[in-house]
Amino acid sequence: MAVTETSVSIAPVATVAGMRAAQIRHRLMLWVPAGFVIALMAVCFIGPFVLPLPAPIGGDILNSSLPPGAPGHLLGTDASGNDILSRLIYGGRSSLIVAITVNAVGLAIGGLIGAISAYAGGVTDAIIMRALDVLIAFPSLVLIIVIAQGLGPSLSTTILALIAFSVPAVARLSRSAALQVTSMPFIQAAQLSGSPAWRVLLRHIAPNIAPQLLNFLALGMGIIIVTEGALSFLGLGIPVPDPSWGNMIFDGQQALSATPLQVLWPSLALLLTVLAFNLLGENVRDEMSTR
Amino acid sequence: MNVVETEVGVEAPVGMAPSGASGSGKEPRPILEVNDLRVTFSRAGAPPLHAVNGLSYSVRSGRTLAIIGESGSGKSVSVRALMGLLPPSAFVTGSATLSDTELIGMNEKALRQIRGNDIAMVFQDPARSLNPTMSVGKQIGEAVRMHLQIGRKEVAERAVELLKLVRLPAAEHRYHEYPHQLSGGMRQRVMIAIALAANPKLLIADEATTALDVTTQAQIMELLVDLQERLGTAVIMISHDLALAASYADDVLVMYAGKIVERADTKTLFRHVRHPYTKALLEAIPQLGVPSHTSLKTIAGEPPDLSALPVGCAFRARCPRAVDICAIKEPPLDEHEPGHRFACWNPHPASGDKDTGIPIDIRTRDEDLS
Amino acid sequence: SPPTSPSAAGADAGTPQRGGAITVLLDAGFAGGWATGLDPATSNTVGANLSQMSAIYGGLFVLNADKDGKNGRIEPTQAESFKYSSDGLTLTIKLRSGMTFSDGTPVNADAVLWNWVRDLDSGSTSAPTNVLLARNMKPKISSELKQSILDALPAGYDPVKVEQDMGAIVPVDDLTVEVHFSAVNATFINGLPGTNLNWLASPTAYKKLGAAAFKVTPVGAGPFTIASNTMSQKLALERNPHYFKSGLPYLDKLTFQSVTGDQVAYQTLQAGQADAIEGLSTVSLITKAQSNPDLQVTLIPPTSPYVIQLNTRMAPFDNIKAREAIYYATDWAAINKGVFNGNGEPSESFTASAGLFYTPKVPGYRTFDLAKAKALVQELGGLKIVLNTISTGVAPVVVTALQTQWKKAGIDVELKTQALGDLISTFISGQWQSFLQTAGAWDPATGIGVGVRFGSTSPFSGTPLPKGAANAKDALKQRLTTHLDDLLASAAGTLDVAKRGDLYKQVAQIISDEAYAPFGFAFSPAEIVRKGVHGPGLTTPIPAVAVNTGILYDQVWVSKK
Amino acid sequence: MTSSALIPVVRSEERTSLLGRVAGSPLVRLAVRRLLVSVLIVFAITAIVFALLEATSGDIARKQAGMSASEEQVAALRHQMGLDTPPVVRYFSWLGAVFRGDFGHSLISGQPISTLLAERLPVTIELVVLAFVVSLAVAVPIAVLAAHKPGGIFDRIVMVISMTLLALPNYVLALLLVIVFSVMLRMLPAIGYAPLDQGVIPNLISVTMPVLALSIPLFAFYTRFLRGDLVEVMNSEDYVETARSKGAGPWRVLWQHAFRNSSFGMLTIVGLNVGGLVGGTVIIEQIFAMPGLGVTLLQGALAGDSPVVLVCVIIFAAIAVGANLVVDLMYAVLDPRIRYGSH
Amino acid sequence: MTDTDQMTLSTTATRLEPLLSVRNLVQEFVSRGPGGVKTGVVHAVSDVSLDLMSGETLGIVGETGSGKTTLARSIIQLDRPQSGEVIFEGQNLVGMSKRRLKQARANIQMVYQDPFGSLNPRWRIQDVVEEPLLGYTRMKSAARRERVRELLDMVGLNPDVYLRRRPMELSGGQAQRVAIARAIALNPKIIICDEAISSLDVLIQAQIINLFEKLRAELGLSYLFIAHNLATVKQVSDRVAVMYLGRIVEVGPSEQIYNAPLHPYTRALLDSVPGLDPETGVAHRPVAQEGETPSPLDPPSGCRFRTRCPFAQDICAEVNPALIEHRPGHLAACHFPLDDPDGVAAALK
Ligand SMILES: Nc1ncnc2c1ncn2[C@@H]1O[C@H](COP(=O)(O)OP(=O)(O)OP(=O)(O)O)[C@@H](O)[C@H]1O
Ligand SMILES: Nc1ncnc2c1ncn2[C@@H]1O[C@H](COP(=O)(O)OP(=O)(O)OP(=O)(O)O)[C@@H](O)[C@H]1O
Ligand SMILES: [Mg+2]
Ligand SMILES: [Mg+2]
Repeated sequence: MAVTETSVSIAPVATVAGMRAAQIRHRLMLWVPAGFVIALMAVCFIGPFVLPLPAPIGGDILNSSLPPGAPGHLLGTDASGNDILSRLIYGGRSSLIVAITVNAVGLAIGGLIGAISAYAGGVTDAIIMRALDVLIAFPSLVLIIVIAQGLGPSLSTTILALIAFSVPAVARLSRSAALQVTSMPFIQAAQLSGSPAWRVLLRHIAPNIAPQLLNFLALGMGIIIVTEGALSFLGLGIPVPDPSWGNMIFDGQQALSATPLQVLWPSLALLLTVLAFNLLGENVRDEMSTR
Repeated sequence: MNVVETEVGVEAPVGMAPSGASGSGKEPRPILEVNDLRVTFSRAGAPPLHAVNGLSYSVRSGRTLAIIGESGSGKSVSVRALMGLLPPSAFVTGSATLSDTELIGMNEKALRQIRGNDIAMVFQDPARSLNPTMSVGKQIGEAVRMHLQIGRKEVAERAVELLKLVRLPAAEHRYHEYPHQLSGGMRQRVMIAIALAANPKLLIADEATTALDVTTQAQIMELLVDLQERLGTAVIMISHDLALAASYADDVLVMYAGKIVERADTKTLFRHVRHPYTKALLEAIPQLGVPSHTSLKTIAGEPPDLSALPVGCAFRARCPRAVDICAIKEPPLDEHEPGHRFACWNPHPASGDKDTGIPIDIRTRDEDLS
Repeated sequence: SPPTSPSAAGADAGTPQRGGAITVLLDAGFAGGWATGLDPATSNTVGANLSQMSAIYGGLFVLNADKDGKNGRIEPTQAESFKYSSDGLTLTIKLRSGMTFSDGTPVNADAVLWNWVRDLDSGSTSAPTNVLLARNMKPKISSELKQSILDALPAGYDPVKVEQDMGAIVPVDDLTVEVHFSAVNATFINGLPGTNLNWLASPTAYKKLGAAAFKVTPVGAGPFTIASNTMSQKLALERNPHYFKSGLPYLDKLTFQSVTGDQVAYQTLQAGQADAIEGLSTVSLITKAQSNPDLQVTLIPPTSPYVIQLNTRMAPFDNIKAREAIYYATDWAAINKGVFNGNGEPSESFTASAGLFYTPKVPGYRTFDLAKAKALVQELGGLKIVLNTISTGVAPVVVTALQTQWKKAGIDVELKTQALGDLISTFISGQWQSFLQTAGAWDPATGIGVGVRFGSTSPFSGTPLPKGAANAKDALKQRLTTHLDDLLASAAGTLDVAKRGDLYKQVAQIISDEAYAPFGFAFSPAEIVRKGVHGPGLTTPIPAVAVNTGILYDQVWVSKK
Repeated sequence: MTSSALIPVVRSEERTSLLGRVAGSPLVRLAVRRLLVSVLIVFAITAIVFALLEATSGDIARKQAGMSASEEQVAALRHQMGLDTPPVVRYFSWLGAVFRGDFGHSLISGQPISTLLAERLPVTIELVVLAFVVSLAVAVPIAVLAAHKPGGIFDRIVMVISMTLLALPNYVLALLLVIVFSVMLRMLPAIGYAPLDQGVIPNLISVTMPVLALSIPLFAFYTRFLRGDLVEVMNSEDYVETARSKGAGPWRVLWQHAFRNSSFGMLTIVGLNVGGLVGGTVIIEQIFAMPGLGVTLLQGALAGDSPVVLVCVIIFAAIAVGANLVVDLMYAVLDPRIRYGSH
Repeated sequence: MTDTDQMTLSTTATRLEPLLSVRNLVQEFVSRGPGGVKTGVVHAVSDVSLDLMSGETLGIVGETGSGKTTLARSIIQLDRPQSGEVIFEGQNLVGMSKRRLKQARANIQMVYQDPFGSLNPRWRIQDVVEEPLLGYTRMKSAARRERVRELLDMVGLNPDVYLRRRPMELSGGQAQRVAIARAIALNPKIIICDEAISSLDVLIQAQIINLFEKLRAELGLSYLFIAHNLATVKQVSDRVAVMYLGRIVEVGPSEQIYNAPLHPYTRALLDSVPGLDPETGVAHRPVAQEGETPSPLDPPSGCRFRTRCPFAQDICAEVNPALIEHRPGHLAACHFPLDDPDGVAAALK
């Protein structure tokens, strides 16, 4: 934001009022997406208990593929006669659980591994990185098929498969960011201050690589949800009839020409979510910026 | 994307014949005039911090203005404001004209023409101000390229030349090195080389020599003096080394809590110190002639919190000469004597009679450089 | 909108015209996959690749039907006629005279022998099972022919069996072949179009090309020859000028392109990049295509109804009450209406209208009755089951609907959808409770017909094992059978059609009485062409041989614009 | 030109010293060492893949045979596929053959794998290379443009567009592209691949949509990621100010200073994606009916065709390891502090 | 070599064991050109020996790039030295295991030349100063917080104002003071100040110096005080060492070094000091010295200063002058030391 805001703020009109306006704008930028994310979570996680929704599964087969606005079905029904709105909300829950879990585990394990690797350097670094190379170079397709065949599709295997991709990715990214941080003098200063490795990692390196990881993870939210749907192509993914945005999109696209709306709704939900998470991520990052 | 460059004035590269600019003796018109400059930092969740509060001064071509003063009094911020290099949280008001061009509020594009070309700056913290992933030669070369339309090879040659100019040993070799491979003083000299790359009209040296040993410092200062003489460069030097300021500046400006507390030409200021803060500064300087471990004379207390400036004089709490009015009204920066301004209700007595030493005319020395 | 009447579509076709080229889209997961090549002796996907096979080889026999799809029957094509001996143990097949392979070599009785021994002894899974050839005859053929056959067999063949097979298949004269059986095989000819025996390849060309190349560019005597073949991707064919039916084929060029998924196929057709889709099964796209004026939809007359196989060898379906509960809890009519727009055809046994021995009603068949289902479930103290099915096509929707219906009866259902390969593994493991499948074929004894689904020793069956057998292998070894097995065997061994029909009625009755598997309704995929493409099987319905239709590509033509 | 003219006359000690210096370069040493390790990694992966396939794919012959095959037929097939030898023996005989330069034959089709590769590898390579070239070529300038004025109109528009594209799975995108460009506009073929020997133009036309479908999500991701990083660097690094103070324009600052720094994260991501994408082409290859290696691997893995799978795995793993190796070397080239690392 | 060692040891005047003694310390950096090809070796610190007694302040002055920072970093083992010994309380820090080093470091703290770089930009001042307390003490959180306030107060920063700031919101001098507060937090035995106060205004400099003096008097701290401002160095130091191109060229009691330098380089340094008489306000502008500093990549043979030395003779190019005690406790490495103390003193005036 440096370029614009500086040139704006330099304008002699800058007053306390102007300053306040800027601050308020700044707050809004943070709270609008944050509000959306909170609302989204609330709808998806609490909604099923409080909203008068029909069940997302077990719809009446005789009422299948109803158009939007059909009585009792705001967005219509799908090929099995399930209420699409209800599936969107329940599906959002699964999708968010998948995305958040994968991101959280990816960040916690991958982020840590990468930072440790960069900080420790030497043999430890080499061993960790080569181990990650094995994971990264392991063809994802084979891994998915093996997991699908070995464990069968379910919410947890989906999460497992996605974590298997996310951890090494975050680890590498984290390492690359941490490598730059570890060369800073304040890391040495911390060592002189007797900070043990874990504190250097968690308190010095982590916050300094956080912006980049955050950037990545916010983007990752959408990708994970989308990928979860793509896994259905390969026999994994959240199994029918349980909804998730990913498998709703996947199911819908199988007859896209006939049922475009069944792709549109979950895609829209996904888009709004991705947007909100990214705006939020971006603004949290701005907030974390050192200036 | 190429930067369109406008030639501002005729500028000869360093080391060539002077372009007939002002030498010593004349009284050229101010190149930079700063008027009521104010900078406030405002970050969500923190009270606004008033770093610079109404700064006014001018600098003339070929002259040197020294800004001295308390650490944290807004010296760096005030000069960064001139170049439009403050973070987004900074709100700048007031005016600063460079040869009749208003700098404050100028758009980024126009500012770019000014930066480096007309004003160059040596940053206080060379370690952070150099790009860690670019060789120093390239970084100097970049500054050269911004102002001269010359080929790659010439740029490199010029960069090496500049490195030699700032007395960096093994310049050809250092050209390829990265900032982390240099010592503190070397980095600082790289920063100076960058600033000199374009023969600016105004050079701002923010503690440009603190990391240099005195011999190198003297060499660099001579280099600047030479530049001034040949090209009429105006210099703003920010320094905590009062002796250095006294030795090389024409005018001195003392800052405290974002304000000027005293301002005069060098001779006058150091010989007729009126403001108690300036006096305190002078008395705190360690002296070579004094035995080791003699306790230094300091004044108690701390500088005020810039986000909650007190009413009245900001220095009052620490001032040995404070009187009642100091707590009520802010002393104006008046020209109490010709060319000597200070902001104090109860200044030290004028001490014209106590004139003992022979003033050094800093323009009379003719030292050959290189 | 109601489906375009197939007979109407066929009626306004006009006179066929020579020339033109068409591209036909096949589903990569089924007909569009020919990973093991197109040599009938070594291909494991002959049953799926009927279109490619008939285009390249023509075929000894084809399954044809009237223009309205009725009266499905086996017709000799390269064969002129066939005849069973009165004891049913000798089959005489006469070939048409004057036929040549596209490399110019003659199609004769020796070629049949050469092909059939290879087909039966190369380890191909496309060979018919239970051929029951006579095992005591010495081959009476030239050593040259014998050597040529042996050279064309893969390493590790069983020499004893090869010798026996060479003895049982006797080239009587240049155009006559006798097949000697050890027991009556009534389904041999009916099953032929779905197996590799139907497709005659040129022995000379094989010798010239070698085994590997022959899988890619085999030579037959069919209406087309191969221009290029990217395995499981694209097969480009050209008119065979020496095709034995004069004036045929109509087309100059025929290309098979495999695509993944019905949506892709539909789009590609819409984009004008293809002229026909074989076997589109997504109901909503079929409906969409039916309302598209540029397209013509032909529903394949169904031969295989949906069935829920219940595994009687495992809890809970080892208890007939649990099986009955499933019968009563299932409302097929609703599923037919909701999922298939009512286009499905109800059946209470393993047959459908286009197949042989169609038996829509079975006396005492348990139909939808929620109250009874509830009562049974209550009696059982609840019912929790796993329902498996294939992950493609419409099956996931059907099982979802079943889950919902059964839930109403108090049955808890966990759904498990799998890819075909995994599904087979699951079957073989025996560790499954229920499967939604299709059962049957044009002749129920062939293909994935009644024997595969209900014979006690089939790995794909859940009917009770013979008494005293620990598992299917054991039963096979000890030659133990159940009553159902015996009925199925004698049905397969009976030439008399009426008698066979009777036997199948009994089979259907047992299945119904014992509640082994509730049958739903039969629904087959559709053939979709752009307007202007005509052909038997494509725009006029022909029943599926086993799963898909053998389209008669030599008679497919396009109207010039 | 005679051959002797090609050999520069270098005094022997000069040559060795030059060679010695280059070989002594830590970058070269690092590259060589890592290359050796990479080969080991690739083969470690093949061993793992083989073991996993063995463990999970069940009775391959039975699966291959389908439902109507009899037990004897399946047994014959099993023998024909060579599945009646122990897995360890099979793996090592395969490995030995590979080291002799023989990739072996497919279990399923019996075709030599080398012909399969010759036919399919170019397709996937072309898709992947073009997808990266296109996505990076578009994403980098757009990210820089957006970072130029964060919060500006362009930035916002780019954000909404890239987010939309990011929320759109590439398989849906592929279908939409076909509907628009093939069905509605009839501009591009809906399916199929024209090999290069049919001419460059037909080839490019045939890969246009697959490449778009692959590169658009990448583009969206890269744009957002790079833009975010650039803004971060522009906001928090002092040397950016130094560059500004030299009079360097915002573009120059972005390219020369911020971009170089942000390129670390970018490089990492690209390196990761290269590995991911070679397998990730499978869905796109399927939708556009491209005879690519992704489909080959998928079919092979589903059928338990281990020789085919292993060879695909070698290729994919080598590409992924190679990409990450290049990325690591690039770090060292781009950041001298890492190259000479003092910690 | 041993010559020098004994000399240095014997000149420490007292029989006390030195708190810290550095022996023959060598630190070199490989310099690389484009592509990482080795192009030379920077002789940053070449065979440096020195002692630091308990309660003593040793000032180190010298040319920029002469290896002062490198020396400091090598002592504290931030860069492991090439060779040599660093004996602290009888233990050699060189080659010591990380864990034991950590213990030793509690007693040797350092203030960096580059204040911002040494402060984590995302931390609040409170956390920065608290860090060593967390690392080395078992103080309760309340006690720690109290101590932090006390420390900030000591370095002249109002805790109420600065506790919650982040480094970027500080001026250069404020950042430097935060670094000092962190260094003294543990009451270490030795503080190494690398230009620790050069970016402070003189009033605060004076405050900090007084603070240092106070800590020295009360707690017996020792300092290694690296600075360019000779007056400041003199103010704080008992002894001063002068470095030139990786070597110590002169070391001795500060009064003597300043009043009667033996080495021509020391003399040149003193001549370059700008002066200002606080009483009269008269400034003294130094004479810029001639000549270029040689490259540390290829230091001159023999005496490294010879290329700039007005008194250089042939022998200077051949023999590296040993650091010899010329006066009690006053050593210089010069073949032709300036032996006229009066002359030097006069030149100063
Ligand atoms: N980005 C910022 N946000 C908030 N406050 C700031 C920021 N930058 C500087 N300040 C405050 O502004 C005041 C002036 O800072 P400035 O850097 O100009 O001081 P200075 O006079 O240069 O001091 P020094 O001599 O120590 O360098 C200080 O109190 C500092 O804390
Ligand atoms: N990491 C490094 N890699 C390569 N060379 C280095 C490195 N650190 C320092 N040097 C070199 O070592 C020499 C000594 O540097 P050092 O920083 O110790 O000097 P210094 O005496 O502290 O100088 P200053 O007063 O300017 O801070 C210099 O020539 C410098 O270029
Ligand atoms: Mg400053
Ligand atoms: Mg230093």
